[in-house]
Amino acid sequence: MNPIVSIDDIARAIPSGCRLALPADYAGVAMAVTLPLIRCAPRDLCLVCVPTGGMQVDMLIGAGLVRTIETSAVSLGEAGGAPCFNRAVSLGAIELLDSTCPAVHAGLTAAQKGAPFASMRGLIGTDVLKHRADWRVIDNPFAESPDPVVLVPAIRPDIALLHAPMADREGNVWIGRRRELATMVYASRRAFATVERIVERSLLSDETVAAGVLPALYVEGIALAPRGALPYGLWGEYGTDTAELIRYARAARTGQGFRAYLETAAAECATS
Amino acid sequence: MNPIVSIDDIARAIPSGCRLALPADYAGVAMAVTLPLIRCAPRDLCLVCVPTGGMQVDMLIGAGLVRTIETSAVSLGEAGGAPCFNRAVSLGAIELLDSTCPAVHAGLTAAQKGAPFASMRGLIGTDVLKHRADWRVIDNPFAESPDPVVLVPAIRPDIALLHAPMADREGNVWIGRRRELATMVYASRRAFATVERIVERSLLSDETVAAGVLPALYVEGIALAPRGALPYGLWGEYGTDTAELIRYARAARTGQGFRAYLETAAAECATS
Amino acid sequence: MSTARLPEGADTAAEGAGTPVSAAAPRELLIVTIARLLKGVRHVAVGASSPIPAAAAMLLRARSEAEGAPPVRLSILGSVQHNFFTNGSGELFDCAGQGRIDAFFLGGGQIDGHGNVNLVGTGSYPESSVRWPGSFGSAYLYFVVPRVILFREEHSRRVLVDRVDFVSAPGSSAKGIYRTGGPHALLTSMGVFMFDPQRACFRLVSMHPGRSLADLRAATGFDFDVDPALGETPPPSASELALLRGCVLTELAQTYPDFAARFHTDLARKGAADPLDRPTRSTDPLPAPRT
Amino acid sequence: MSTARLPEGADTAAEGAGTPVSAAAPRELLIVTIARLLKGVRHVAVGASSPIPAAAAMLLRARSEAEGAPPVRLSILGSVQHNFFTNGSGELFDCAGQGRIDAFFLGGGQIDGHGNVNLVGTGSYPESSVRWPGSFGSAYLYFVVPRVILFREEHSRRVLVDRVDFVSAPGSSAKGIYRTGGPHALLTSMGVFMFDPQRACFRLVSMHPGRSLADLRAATGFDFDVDPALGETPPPSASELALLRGCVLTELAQTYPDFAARFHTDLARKGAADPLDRPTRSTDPLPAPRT
Repeated sequence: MNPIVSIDDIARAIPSGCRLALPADYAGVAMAVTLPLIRCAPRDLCLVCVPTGGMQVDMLIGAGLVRTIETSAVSLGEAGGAPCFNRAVSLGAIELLDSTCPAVHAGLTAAQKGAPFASMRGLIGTDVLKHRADWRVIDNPFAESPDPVVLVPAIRPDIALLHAPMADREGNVWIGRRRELATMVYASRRAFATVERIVERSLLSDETVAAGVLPALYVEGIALAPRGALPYGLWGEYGTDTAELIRYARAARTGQGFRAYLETAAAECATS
Repeated sequence: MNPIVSIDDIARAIPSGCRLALPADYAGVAMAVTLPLIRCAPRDLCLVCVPTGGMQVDMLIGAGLVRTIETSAVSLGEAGGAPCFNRAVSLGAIELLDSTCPAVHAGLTAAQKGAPFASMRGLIGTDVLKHRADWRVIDNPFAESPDPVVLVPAIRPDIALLHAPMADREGNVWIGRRRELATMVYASRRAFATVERIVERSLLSDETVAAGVLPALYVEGIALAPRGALPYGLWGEYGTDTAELIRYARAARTGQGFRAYLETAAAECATS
Repeated sequence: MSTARLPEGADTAAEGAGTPVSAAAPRELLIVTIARLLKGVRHVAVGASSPIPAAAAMLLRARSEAEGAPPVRLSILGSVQHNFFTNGSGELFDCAGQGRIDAFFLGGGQIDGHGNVNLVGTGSYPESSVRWPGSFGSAYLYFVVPRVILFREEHSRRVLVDRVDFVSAPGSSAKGIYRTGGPHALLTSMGVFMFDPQRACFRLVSMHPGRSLADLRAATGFDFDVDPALGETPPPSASELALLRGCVLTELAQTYPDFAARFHTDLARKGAADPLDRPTRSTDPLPAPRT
Repeated sequence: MSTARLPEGADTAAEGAGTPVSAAAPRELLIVTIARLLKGVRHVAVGASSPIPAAAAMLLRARSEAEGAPPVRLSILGSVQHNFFTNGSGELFDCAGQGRIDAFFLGGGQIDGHGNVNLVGTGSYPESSVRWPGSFGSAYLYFVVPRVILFREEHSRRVLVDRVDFVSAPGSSAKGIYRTGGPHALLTSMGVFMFDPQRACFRLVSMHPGRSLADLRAATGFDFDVDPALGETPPPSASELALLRGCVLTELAQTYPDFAARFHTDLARKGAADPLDRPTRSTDPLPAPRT
């Protein structure tokens, strides 16, 4: 089966109510899918940020597509706070599952391993834990004296969405050192990727390259999207367009400004 | 600090009572360290096979260096059963911690993450579980109805020992797709590697190569040992010398034969 | 699943009548039978030392391709050609735990009538009288791979026992135990049993050519049900044989050159002694997951 | 640890007297002070947006190298040059959990007198009146990194509060709670506090030039102890300044070009307004772990 699809195919594959895993801003964000997804307008998305969210997350929230968000943080980095996220929080418009980076990784790793939960140090005494009714604290059964330890349930997203430098026609995706993307995809039922380029030779045919490959086994569809992470950067390919992030941050300070930004972006997208 | 040491340095670094992690036969066994280690003769080694053992493990047992072994299996593959292991088992000369492959991986992953234990499906109703007094069964605190689940404690070896295709002078080791070696090393307090070759350029200087690198951060010493996995093979480098495995399997059928094999091998080693 | 029958070949011997092929060797029957047991799976994992299951999976894939059916993915552990994994030897187990592996094979030094498998040893534990390598991944995979095919060529009371001495992996689990997989069928050199997970016992559904029910009872250390429609294991069809001896054998030779060469030799001297009856080394309960 | 004092520079200003250097800028004082707080660590991790801690770690490393002391490893998250990790963004946390990271930096929208840190927001939760990005890795790293240095340039009652509104990470834990790490010191634009884990409170050990105890009390929302030997934060020595303005600044420019450029500019127009008093955006409690 040909795994190569269009960006719109990917957007259409994300249904309402989907638990959607998205990478952090430095790790390969499939920004090119954001506007098509907003156009498809699935509702009640439950976002899982791996382990933090940025502009893509902020836009999905701004567009009203998000019901819950599990994340260690949402920000625009150097461009400041995430305006739509912050607004939605203050209005109580989204349900927050505030987490901490290693808890997101631990939950995804548990799902990767088919395990029901992971144990994790730290967290005891934090308000992060206090507000996570879906976590548990047990007494470590291996300890001789009382030793409370947090259990984090497996995080099993319905769909993982990422952007990577390249894929081959079999559907293998090269992610290099960004192995949290592999964990995210292993943990998810389905995965879609956009890529800078599609290469003709199998990425598994060379052992050096293969070491950085996410196998086709896990990836349902791949769309070509050159510079598809912009305004975020992609390691080894291009840097972040901080000016654009700042432009977005300013525009999205109000709901009206956000909508105007979306319209302009959609118009630019249509003419390019 | 210069991470490049000699094979004997590595052998000498492994003390009596050491909990020593060793890779499976297909994953990069530092066979070249076996004879020097037997010469150093540390006692009461507690082997952790990741996740199975072969000729190296059998030789260490035959030489009387091993007190306990945690493993999913020990065999010589196509060459049949592991003679010294089987003999030691029937004599009750070693303590057995019979495991199953994913439990070894789970225990190492827990140690990698600094977690006290991992949860794991399967195992309930097996005699593997019945004989592991160091494992626990709890009722899954996330389940609504009774749901027993096995907890495996973190496996934290003192030392991990492996063989890999190459290292650089900073101490980075290329392990390619064999990522269980990374998990093994992350989980261990110290790690030593033998390698086919030492390259002058940093293995982290190229993103494609870097994706398969175990960083120097984790590796205390590296020794040059060309064809150092023989008679086991090394992926992408050379195949297994099955004839030699069979020769060993025959020789080691008796304790006397095993000792004769060791002497011959040591003599060959000395003259080569 | 309790009423599952051994699926017959979708085509008949007559179908491929245009291609003259010699009669099937016993090993070919095993391969074809496994391929039928795998029908419908999308991802099969095969141990490094399991050429017969690998050949069966290759045959299944070749047939699916020929029929335009959804593709079958085959992961052969330790193979380079058929290794889609890039996350070390743990990935097979992760993948199984994620529900991405539909079928797997287990051997066993002992297999009992309840589908329990012993890969550890005979007699008491830990000082086994005969020690085998160990449980490998069976104590996990047997729980999470939906269609585990027990495959052991030796069919004797030594292997097929009433009660295994050590349960590496249990054939069934009490209600409430997390289990998404388990034994599907047991294939030996004498016949095919399907497993009934509700009743936790085997049902003999077919016997290989030349075997009688009395032979099977005599060689089996456990009680089993007999299917009302018990008959002879359906022989390979001409088209199956053509695929097997053609593209599958070629593909097989890339991963299992020794096995493929022996296969070729056996084909050349048809009618030689049944290779299925060769004794298996007691220390080597293959095919076991070698990972 | 409760009696820890801010270590003074190992060398004195007189030592490097042969090298004429201009007086230290406030930012240089911060860098040098952090480098001293890091003395003895072997592996420091620094957030992607934390140029001052990064510069301090580079300075420490340069000094260690010059002195032939054991090497200092510096991991700058998000940097290519200083990224020794190959296992994704989880590796920092794994590495910390393994005890391989000796020091880390945390900022905080609010920091209270018990060393509690708030990176989430003010007011009630979840509908915060001011929402910051989130806890990042603090709820874990604060427990397992032995020497966490709280670094926040803004020294005000808005930031240094009596009680944080949300505990992203607590300054201390009850007996029996697994904890191998925690706050070591708090550095602001006004002074240096050491943390006493037993009493879970801060002790002011030095004030930056021009600051009085009254200034500090007025700007601090929590009670703190005062060290009997309270004095002025020791200025950078000539050799520290030479290293900082030389090889460290060059190295820093590779990872933080904008910061290094501003640093250069500030050096050029000595005596300009104290850059430490610039207000920090309330939505951006950096330096926070950006991973």
